[in-house]
Amino acid sequence: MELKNKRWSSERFLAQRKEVLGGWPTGANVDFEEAVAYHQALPPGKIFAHKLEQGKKEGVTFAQPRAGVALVAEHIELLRYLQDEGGADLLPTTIDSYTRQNRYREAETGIAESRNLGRSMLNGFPAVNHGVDACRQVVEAVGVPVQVRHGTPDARLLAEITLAGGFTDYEGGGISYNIPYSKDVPLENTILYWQYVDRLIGEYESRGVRINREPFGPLTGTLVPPCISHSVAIIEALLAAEQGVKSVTLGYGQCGNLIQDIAAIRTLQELGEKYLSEKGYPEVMVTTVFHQWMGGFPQDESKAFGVISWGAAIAALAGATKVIVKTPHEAVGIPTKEANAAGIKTTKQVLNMLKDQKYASTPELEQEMEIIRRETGSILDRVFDLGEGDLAQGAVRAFQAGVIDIPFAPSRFNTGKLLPARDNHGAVRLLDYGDLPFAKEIIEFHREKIAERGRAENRSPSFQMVIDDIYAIGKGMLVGRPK
Amino acid sequence: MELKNKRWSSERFLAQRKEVLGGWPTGANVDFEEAVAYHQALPPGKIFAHKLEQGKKEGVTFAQPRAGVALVAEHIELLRYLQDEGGADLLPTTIDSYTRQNRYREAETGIAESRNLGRSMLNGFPAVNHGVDACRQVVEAVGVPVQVRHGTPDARLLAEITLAGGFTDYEGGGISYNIPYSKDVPLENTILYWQYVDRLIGEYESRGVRINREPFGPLTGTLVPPCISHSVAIIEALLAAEQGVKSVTLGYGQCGNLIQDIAAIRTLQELGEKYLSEKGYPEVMVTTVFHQWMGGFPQDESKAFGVISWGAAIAALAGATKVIVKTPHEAVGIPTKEANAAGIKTTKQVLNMLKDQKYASTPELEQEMEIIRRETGSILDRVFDLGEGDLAQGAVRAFQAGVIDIPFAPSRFNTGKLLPARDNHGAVRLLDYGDLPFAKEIIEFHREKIAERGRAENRSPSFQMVIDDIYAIGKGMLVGRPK
Amino acid sequence: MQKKTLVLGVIGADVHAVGNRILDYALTEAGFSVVNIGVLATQEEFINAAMETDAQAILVSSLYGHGELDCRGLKEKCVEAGLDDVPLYVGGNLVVGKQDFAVVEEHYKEMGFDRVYPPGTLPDVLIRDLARDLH
Amino acid sequence: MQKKTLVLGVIGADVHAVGNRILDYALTEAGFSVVNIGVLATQEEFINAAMETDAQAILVSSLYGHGELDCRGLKEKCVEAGLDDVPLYVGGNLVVGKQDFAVVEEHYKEMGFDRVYPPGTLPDVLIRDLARDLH
Ligand code: B12
Ligand code: B12
Repeated sequence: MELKNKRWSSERFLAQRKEVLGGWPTGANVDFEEAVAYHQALPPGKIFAHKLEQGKKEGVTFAQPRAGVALVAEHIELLRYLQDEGGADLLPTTIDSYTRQNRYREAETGIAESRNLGRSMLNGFPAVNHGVDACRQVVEAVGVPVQVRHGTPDARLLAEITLAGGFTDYEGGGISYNIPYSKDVPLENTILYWQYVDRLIGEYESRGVRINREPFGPLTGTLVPPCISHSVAIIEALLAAEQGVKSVTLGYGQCGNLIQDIAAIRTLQELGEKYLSEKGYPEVMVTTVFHQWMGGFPQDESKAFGVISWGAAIAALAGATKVIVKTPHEAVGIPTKEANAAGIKTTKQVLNMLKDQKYASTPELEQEMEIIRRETGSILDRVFDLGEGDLAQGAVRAFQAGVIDIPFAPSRFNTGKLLPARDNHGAVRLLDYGDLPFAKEIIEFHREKIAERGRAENRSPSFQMVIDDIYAIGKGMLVGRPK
Repeated sequence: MELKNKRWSSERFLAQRKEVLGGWPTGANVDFEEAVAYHQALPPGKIFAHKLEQGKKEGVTFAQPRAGVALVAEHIELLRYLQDEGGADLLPTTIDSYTRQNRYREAETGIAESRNLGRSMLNGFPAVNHGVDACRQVVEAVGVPVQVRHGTPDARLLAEITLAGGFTDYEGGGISYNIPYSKDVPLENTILYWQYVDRLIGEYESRGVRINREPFGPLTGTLVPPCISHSVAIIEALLAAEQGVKSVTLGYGQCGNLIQDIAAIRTLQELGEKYLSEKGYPEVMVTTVFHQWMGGFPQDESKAFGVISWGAAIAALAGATKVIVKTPHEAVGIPTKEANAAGIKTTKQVLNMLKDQKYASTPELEQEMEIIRRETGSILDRVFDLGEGDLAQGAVRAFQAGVIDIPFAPSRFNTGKLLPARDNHGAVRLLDYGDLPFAKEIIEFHREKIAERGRAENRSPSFQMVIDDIYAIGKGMLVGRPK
Repeated sequence: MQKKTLVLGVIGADVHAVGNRILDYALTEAGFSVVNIGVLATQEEFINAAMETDAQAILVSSLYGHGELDCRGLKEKCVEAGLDDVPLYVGGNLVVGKQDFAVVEEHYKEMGFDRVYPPGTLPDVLIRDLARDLH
Repeated sequence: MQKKTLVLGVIGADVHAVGNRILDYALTEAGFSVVNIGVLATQEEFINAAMETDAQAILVSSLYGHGELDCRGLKEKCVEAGLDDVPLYVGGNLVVGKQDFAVVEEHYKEMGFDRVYPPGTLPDVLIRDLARDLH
């Protein structure tokens, strides 16, 4: 099938649909028209796009956890607890890793084992195996909107089932759920898969049912510079919009430097709107999501609370529409419901204390925003060039050429030349910019920033700096200084 | 005895000393010359002023807990734990409330009961009852400097014993340990008591032993506007300097608004240095201490971690020399050692992550600093006027006239007309400025700030706003909005 | 209807004044006549104030942790003074540290208190209980 | 001296690549010859790589929680392939959730692993143990 950034025809979509729904027996229970009716009957308070729009208007930042366990009743109990005790404004359903790799048979084993052992043996909720009705039980059990969060390169069947199941928001994208989440799935394939997902949402949209889409912002979660995640987020937003998506939440994973993080969220909102509108989709609503630090966490729970709070503070000061919350168990394992609620409560305390305080513009912040704008602009310009006008082709070629390069990604379709490291103030810069199409001044800017740190630490910049930075937050620091 | 801001003669000091040391049998064990020798033998790493100076130079913010229990062995165990597990940079010895009121007999009962019941029945360490040698055991048991923290209007005997006992920092002052800590002790008396303490420290100083002094910044801990705590801190610093103190740490209790809090710490450092040098004590070293929110805390521990972290973040961004740490048990009771260490670890995680980030000046911050400078200047000018040149007299008369007025203070020597309330962004402003000697524009500034909030909340400013603000942080908010 | 009189104060060497001020305000707003003896109040001050004003209830606060030591014997002194029937309430942070409240309550009830309140109790709760107990 | 060969990989449907990359770097720096089969590695891939390269040890990572399901039967397959004597190590976040590590270790030892490491183990520890085990 030819990859083009062009809205799929009904025929093409429907032809593929049969095959998709046949992927696992539960696919047979998807009845699109009935699902549309189901969505139309949902109260506005359970619709993601509606709540996000409200929050954006009022300038509040919502808190959303990650959470999912193997069995339906336990999953419902978990979500209710996060809503009632944790005070979550928005809820997730995190999908297990077998489902993410379309290994539904292994997921089935995981469900059985979980029943036998009385504890979840899966790291998430296997929604495909459970099917449409189980999803609706989940949606109906809680009072706030629920989103599907996963990491699935081919998430077509998962989308069919969960959206028919009443979920109103779907995370992921053809790049962001491929490169960090797989090893040898070609980008062409996943972009096609995700065009399907977006086209499906466009189908819902055409019946007046709004499903929000959220490209996965943090990518590998580890020292990803804003220009990389911004470029991916914007490409995926444009691809989604073309298939008929009308509401997107663009994401960014906290790096840790106050100025850089605020600049990132502000430019993400701004550039997202700019590109969508310039490329012909001015009606798409753009909101933002800030992820609390996505890399290695400290094992000590008190220290984890510190990391969580600092993330919450930045989300509020930057004015992100929502924040994805970490937990005090992060470094060790999937959190208990209590630990998960604890993370939300800490976050909400900070969000609430800061909700009437915004970070005013400063020359420093302006400079950082300008850097991000220029970097992202250079990358996206080149992507469009490479695609000779077609964004989907451009994206594939950009990865081939290293014009987009995601640090530490497992995929062999990622060049992996980029080496990020923190500067002397903790902002993520580039020790090696690989094949990014940056202007001379930008390259010089990064070089000087890293050199400045090298001077302060009395060492030459090297891969050891990167390693030190990867461990740093887990060891209670931001910048990985030599001992 | 006549109250004047004038260095006491040796005779006067020594005459009073006999009486002071006779206040409780343990006073007999104080041998000043021997104590000087003891201090001279302390390694620099155990000397508060030394460590603070280092920190100030390097721009790091140190973390210090509060802690004290009834019995010596348990107190040592507690401090060691806070040092080793918590990573405290500086340690305290918090004194119990009977000792603070010079009720040594009741403290003795508390010690006995604590032995019997196997748990501390006192809310602190009764240092006077335990005596000089016990204090030295404490100082010797740990590797970082230890400070006496209390709330004692008449702390002369406590100072004699703990300083002879090897502590190198002493909190309090004739105003800050009277007005928030007693009901009917005249200010004249406590200023005299504290002249004695400062004179004693001056005596140590004259033998080359440096004891740091820390006026108690937060006062009642509840919506105290910066100009009030700054005025008290500066007066106490000047009174101390006159008696020969050469190192002071000026304190401020977090209000909760980013800009106001940073402005407060920056102006505290600046104004402290300015007044000390203008009034003839340019050699005094000034450092600052930021107290994490000192008013009512949320009971939920996760929420408390949020409050703690936000305090840590501001301390770091503002560049305070040290931060006094709260614990997740704050709203409920004296913390266990684990809870106390948890508060320190959270704090240090945030401090470390922010240590290479300072908040750059902005017009907004500049404006807030200017407000604090003008307000504090107006108050201090009037204090000097009222004293006809004598600061000690001026301070007493300023309280009589309501020129200084501490919100919610229990003392009948405080006029208690001031009503603080938060503005629409959470900064503490004045709903009623009582008899503060403010210029018209400043009064208008406060009126408008509170009115702006009233408009946003659709209610007229009243005492209900104040009550709502007192409860707000405990309920998970900063500004106490109507329901 | 005659206003009901309450004696309010913070016992012992305790100076926590904020809650006391708020309770005073809230109880007054709720129609009680409040005799507030403030912080650093002795047992004798509570009893004298109650006798002098013919109070219908005595409300003791203790925040700072020494409550157990400070409250001991208060009920006995009330009985001696003929105040047997005047309800005796206590609230605040009644012990040193975070302890199981059921145990704390039990302990204070043994000391003769009629109602015992956990940390952070809001005035509404008190006002509701007063309405129930005083009629 | 001949370099010792190690097979390194992340088992199952697990894509956590960062720790793998760092272990590769650290082990190489420490003088080992590292055969890194990367993430999303099957049991068969571990065994084939070990056989092909005549490896002295197999190092399995599992971060994402499904380790128990993914590692089951690996030892048996090793034995079948004649790799009985090749030490089998495992490390990472080996189970779903925060569990008592002693129990986890026990469980993995029963599954035939020679060494089991808790979350966040630093490369130095591994390198020290390898020096001890391989001589
Ligand atoms: C970054 C990260 C991600 C990134 C990974 C990007 C990538 N492709 O590499 C992204 C965002 C994509 C991701 C996805 C997911 N993740 Co993840 N992730 C993390 C996180 C935050 C850091 C991992 C990391 O890079 N650490 C830094 C490196 C250097 O350390 P390390 O990985 O621990 O490895 C070191 C040691 O463990 C040790 N080690 C490792 N293996 C071995 C083997 C031996 C023999 C020895 C001696 C030592 C050893 O040495 C390594 C180097 O020092 C951890 C939590 C944490 N640690 O803070 C969660 C975590 C591992 N993820 C988790 C989960 C569940 C997921 C998801 C399922 C999503 C979800 N539900 O939230 C998906 C799974 C995707 C998949 N199919 O695998 C869980 C696992 C839970 C559990 N075991 O109970 C964790 C623990 C978070 C949590 N508490 O929920 N994740
Ligand atoms: C502000 C504060 C101070 C200020 C007080 C200023 C002043 N003069 O008022 C300062 C800084 C001076 C201070 C000093 C000390 N404090 Co203090 N303080 C607090 C703090 C943070 C808030 C208190 C407050 O104002 N709350 C707001 C008001 C509205 O609430 P409230 O006081 O709880 O009162 C309400 C309810 O409790 C209830 N209530 C009260 N009494 C009664 C009675 C009845 C019958 C009923 C129904 C209800 C009721 O109604 C009130 C109104 O809603 C609390 C911890 C917390 N709560 O977060 C610690 C706290 C009370 N302090 C404590 C301590 C130990 C001290 C010190 C000894 C210093 C130290 N070691 O740290 C000194 C003691 C001084 C002394 N001699 O009393 C401890 C007590 C520990 C314990 N019980 O185990 C606490 C709990 C902190 C802690 N966890 O360590 N403190």
